[in-house]
Amino acid sequence: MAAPLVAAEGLSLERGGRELFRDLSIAVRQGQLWQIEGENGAGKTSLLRILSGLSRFGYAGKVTRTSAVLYIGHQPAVKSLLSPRENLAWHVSGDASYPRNEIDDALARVGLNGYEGVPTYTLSAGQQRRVNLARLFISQVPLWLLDEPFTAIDRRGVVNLQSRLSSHIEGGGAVVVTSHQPLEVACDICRVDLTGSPRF
Amino acid sequence: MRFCLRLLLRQLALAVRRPIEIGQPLMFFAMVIALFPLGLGPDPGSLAGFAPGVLWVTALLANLLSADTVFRSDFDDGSLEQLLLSPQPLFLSVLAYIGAHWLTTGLLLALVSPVFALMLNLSPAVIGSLVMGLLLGTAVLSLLGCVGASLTVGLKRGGMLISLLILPLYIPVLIFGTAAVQASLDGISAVPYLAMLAAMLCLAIALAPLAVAAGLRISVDA
Amino acid sequence: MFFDSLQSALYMDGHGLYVWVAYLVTLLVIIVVIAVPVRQRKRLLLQLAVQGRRAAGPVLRREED
Amino acid sequence: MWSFFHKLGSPPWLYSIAGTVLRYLLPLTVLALASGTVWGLLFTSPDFRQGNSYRIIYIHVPSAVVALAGYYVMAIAGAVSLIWRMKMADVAMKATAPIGAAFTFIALFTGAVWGKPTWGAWWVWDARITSMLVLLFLYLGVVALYEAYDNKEAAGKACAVLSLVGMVNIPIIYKSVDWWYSLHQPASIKFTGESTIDSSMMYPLLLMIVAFYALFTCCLLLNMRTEILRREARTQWVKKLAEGS
Repeated sequence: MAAPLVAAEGLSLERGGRELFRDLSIAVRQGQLWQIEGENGAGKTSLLRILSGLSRFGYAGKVTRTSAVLYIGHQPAVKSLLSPRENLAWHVSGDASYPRNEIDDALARVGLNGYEGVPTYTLSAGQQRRVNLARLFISQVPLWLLDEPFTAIDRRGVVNLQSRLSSHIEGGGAVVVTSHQPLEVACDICRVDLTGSPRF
Repeated sequence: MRFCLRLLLRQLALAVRRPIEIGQPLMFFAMVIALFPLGLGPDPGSLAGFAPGVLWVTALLANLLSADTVFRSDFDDGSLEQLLLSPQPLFLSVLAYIGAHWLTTGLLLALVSPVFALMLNLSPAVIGSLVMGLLLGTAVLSLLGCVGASLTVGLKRGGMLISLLILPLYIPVLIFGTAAVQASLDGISAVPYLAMLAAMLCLAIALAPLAVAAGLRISVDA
Repeated sequence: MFFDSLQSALYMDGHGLYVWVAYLVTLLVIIVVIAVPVRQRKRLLLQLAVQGRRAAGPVLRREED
Repeated sequence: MWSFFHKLGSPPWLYSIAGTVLRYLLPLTVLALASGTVWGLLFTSPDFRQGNSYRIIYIHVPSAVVALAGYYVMAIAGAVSLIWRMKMADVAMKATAPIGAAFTFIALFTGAVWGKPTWGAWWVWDARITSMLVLLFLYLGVVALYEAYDNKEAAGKACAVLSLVGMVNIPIIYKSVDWWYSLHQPASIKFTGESTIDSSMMYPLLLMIVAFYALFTCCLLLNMRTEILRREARTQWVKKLAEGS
């Protein structure tokens, strides 16, 4: 049994006097899809940021990560002055340098064909988000942490993305998703429910 | 190290895409320099006496104003978070930001300053030590300025606060910068003062990126 | 004592004003620096006590009837 | 020793220890301050050059010394809270900032008032006074940064980083200001320090320095107790304490 890509023991977080979760333990292994549910403000994003390593204090418990992380949050993380091609090339430049056609192909998979060269500020907010999501179609980072990836994505895009998630998991990757929508994905889903009533 | 260079090139590409932003510190520098003769009187003799101090204080303020924007645009659109998640050591990547900020403000200020030195009737023989001092000094100012910027980038109204945080740290640079120009005015060699500025630069290059990296981690997580 | 009378101690041949003003302001600042935390602590404890009593209030009253 | 360091981290223990230390230290401090002041103010003979105005030295020098030491205390507490994530070190750092600023203000004010009779000007750009002014700005920077953050835990970390950067820069600032002063002011009387002070003036000064250090510790402990209560307001031991009082 390989070591988990990210493991957290005894996580408890309190915000503004409310206890969001207490003694939460997660071990995300290869080939697993975790879905974190809970109403708004239940701490889904905070949990994701703790797992990703962006949040390093303000919570109790220990987090160990054995792999690089691909984190997609609420912000599009694209530079509006650069073109989608340059943005995507920059995002994946960390692990390897990809030829131009692979990048354009990834952009096409999220429905941005024809927009590769234009500056990103000419695109709509939804399109800018899809530039960020295009990373999923090209990056080889095993661990994905996605914060409500399906918001502002049309029907076809959602189906496209879900098939990509299942192919990534079959390929030995791991995904942690926070989302309200039910996921139609090939593999089984481990659920974490944060909707417990906030205890004082 | 290659990632750091690529990040530097990306920052410069971003800066070049909107040249007016590069121009702002220079225009501020020119404008404030033009204010002093109006305030202190046009008499060339007195202006020459104030010239080193005026040039350095204005370069300091121009640097301070532009320090706030170093991380703010990346913080607002979320690409700063992605940088924190990259496996590359953060304090090296931060050097790229600081280098890009220095190239777009400090270096240009140093190259443009002879024109304003002549406007303030500073004797041309001295301009060499002024430019050398500004080159070294503005690098230290960028490093310290980015420390302040990293701590206030998360705050909505961080602009004013950054001046209170880092102006006290700018004082040694100001003192030795003006002393270098003053020394060459009095005919003695300015090299020892430039050496002091270089020493401060080495210390700042070694320590400031650590503080900037820590500051960014705190601001992104706040 | 160096000064023969209170009057000369106050005057200190010309410098009295500065010396005494400096000492008074120092005393004032010291008093403020000590008083502020003490007062805050008392107010905080009082506030907590009131909260404590209000939370436990109803239970006590029922037992008394 | 290690268990002591660990126990230092538990709020109720630190709160009670601070209480007992204060119960003995506060009266001692008041006694030392009073006797030092009376001794320096009324019993020592005036300086042959400056006359009686030199008596301000008994509060100017101690407050300057303690103000500088206070910044180092704040920076070290910040470092401990950053490295070992000790909440109590963060409390100590937050408690030190306003006190340090107050002592720096005392040093500045007494220095300015002292400058009037000796040099005829309310504000003298002397090396000591200028460095004190910079130190005050450093303190105000830390206090302002702490207030600017909404998330108080992040504020503590940010102030720790800022005070560490400040701590590294203070020697540089002091030396460059001293050097700058000697450049522009060739040979005028040195404000404090080098001018040899004969023993009759030295003893009250030493007593006042010790008294000011003790005063700083008292103020720090007082501030820390309040800060501990504010942070632990929802815990049981604080509720019990509130009922007790």
